[in-house]
Amino acid sequence: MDRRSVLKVAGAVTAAATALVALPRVAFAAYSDNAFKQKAGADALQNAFGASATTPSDQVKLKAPDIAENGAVVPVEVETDMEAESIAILIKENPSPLALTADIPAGTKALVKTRCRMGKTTQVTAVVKSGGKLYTASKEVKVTIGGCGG
Amino acid sequence: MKKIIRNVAFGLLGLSVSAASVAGPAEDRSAFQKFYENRFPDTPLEDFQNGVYSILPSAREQWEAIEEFPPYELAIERGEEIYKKTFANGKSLASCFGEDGAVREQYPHWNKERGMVMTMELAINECLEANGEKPLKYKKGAMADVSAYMSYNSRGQRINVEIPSDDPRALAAYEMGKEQFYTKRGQLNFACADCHMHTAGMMYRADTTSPALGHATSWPVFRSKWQSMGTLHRRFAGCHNNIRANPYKAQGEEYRNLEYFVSYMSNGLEYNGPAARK
Amino acid sequence: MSSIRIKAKDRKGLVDVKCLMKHDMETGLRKDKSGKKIPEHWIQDVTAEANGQVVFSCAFNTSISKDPYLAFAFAGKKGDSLKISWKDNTGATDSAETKVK
Amino acid sequence: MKQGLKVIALGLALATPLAFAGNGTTAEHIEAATAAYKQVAKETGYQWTVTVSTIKAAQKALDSGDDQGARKLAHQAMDLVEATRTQAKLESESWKMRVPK
Repeated sequence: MDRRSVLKVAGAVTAAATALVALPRVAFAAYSDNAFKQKAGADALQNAFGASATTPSDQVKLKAPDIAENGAVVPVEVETDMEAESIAILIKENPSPLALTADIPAGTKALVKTRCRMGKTTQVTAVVKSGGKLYTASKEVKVTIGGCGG
Repeated sequence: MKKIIRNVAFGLLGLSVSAASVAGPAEDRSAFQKFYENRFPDTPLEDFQNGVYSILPSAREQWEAIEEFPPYELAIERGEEIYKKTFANGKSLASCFGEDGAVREQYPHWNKERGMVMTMELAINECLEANGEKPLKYKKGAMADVSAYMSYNSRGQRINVEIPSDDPRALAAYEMGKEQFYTKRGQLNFACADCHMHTAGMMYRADTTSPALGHATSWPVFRSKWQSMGTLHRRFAGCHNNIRANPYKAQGEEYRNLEYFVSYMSNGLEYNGPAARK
Repeated sequence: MSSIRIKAKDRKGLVDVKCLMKHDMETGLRKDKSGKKIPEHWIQDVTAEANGQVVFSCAFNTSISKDPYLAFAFAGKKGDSLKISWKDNTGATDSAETKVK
Repeated sequence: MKQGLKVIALGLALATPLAFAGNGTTAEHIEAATAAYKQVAKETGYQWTVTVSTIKAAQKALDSGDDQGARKLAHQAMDLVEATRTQAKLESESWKMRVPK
């Protein structure tokens, strides 16, 4: 399914806006303080995606360790088979929770892998924007400090 | 933690079968490798070269994610540059170690003429100095980068350290390394063998200790903790610091002999450095 | 030499991209040896273009680790020209280009 | 854990005749601890970081005019040296029982 067809259901009122979105897009995932400096995840999502209501979904696949080997480099992977427009990663306990937003143009797989910093044990949430709605998967990553440092 | 220590103590009592060790290096090695095979029956011998990841599946997944694009690749690039750089006298490190420096399997080795253990890092500096260049610091930076380049080109070579029987000083160096490995040190009163043999795979505070079998295979290493590359002797020093023992000098006799012993114990495994560690 | 290393491989019509960008990603929370705060300095935007078309873009906070790693996949093929560029909060930019293998 | 170590250290210290009595200036006590540390390190190869830091702390206390505190630290350092010596002595034989057969 072409995910632009999803937009058609938005109706005539928003036809103009839909047309805009459907144009070949240029880097939608641009950084903005408005989203990335927010202290609350919901505010960050609102400013990044224009929505903050989220629905947990088992179609959102979040891969992150149960116990981080090192909080400075925690591998995180988000993937979904849904028709995704965007992906975001939230790290709840970090000073500003929104860590990453990615724009997924047509033809690009809804997948992103990166490595994140986590200051302490935290909930990590993967957000997938699909059809204008936000779907999530969350898990707790334990961050331990102090061991055989060296 | 206290309980662990107590358990260790019991374990040790059980082990003290006969006090005197009359066995030679070959017997030592086979008992050493047997120990880990019995301790970690699910880990194939080959896999011990992957350190703690050979026994800890949850950490292994994260390690594999890091290995998708390991941070040491940048070190290999830097190392190649240093390796190929022309000295003031027109030569380069390649004049000492060949075009690609794939000589990892030659180290550590016993140098009979000089009566000492030679390591790759020591040989790199001796090459530099013999050609009128400034030596590098042993623990990190350029030395770790060059070593990373040479180790990378040597991947797949087998560890085959020899203790020549025609030179009693070689055996003495091996014995010194062995004693280092098994003696308790520092205020915390730990031997290498306590954490990395008899309680390998158990938790010390937030960390699981790695098996010593395979300890010498994967250097130099990019440690997330360091956020940089480091050599084996940097890690030795870090471990000693952890147990509150004053570390010895990198490339001093103590650590070279310890490297000699630890490498010999891992004979048969592959050199697979550089590597990423937590 | 560019701060960006790219590996891009065609796997049956889907190009697997892995890249590592050398950058300190200072959070602004760390202090130097004299106790002075090190100012924040991080990559904000990353854009990937294949044959001139944007195929992936993302924005980072300082929660992304030092020397950021990024992997994604897009519909493409061997021989495509892939360009990845970043821009940090000081306005500095860098880019690298490679052919899909 | 810490307490356990303290007990061990105390035990070791008590089991060993203290190397020096209460005479002499504090500076001399610090010097004696330093010399003893170096001697044990040279003779046995056993050297503890805490001894070094305790000696440093003693010197610092002395420099700041805290004679009593400095003296106490110097004695602590000497106890640590004695514990190190005991460790070396015990270990010179007992390590063999850790070697797998």
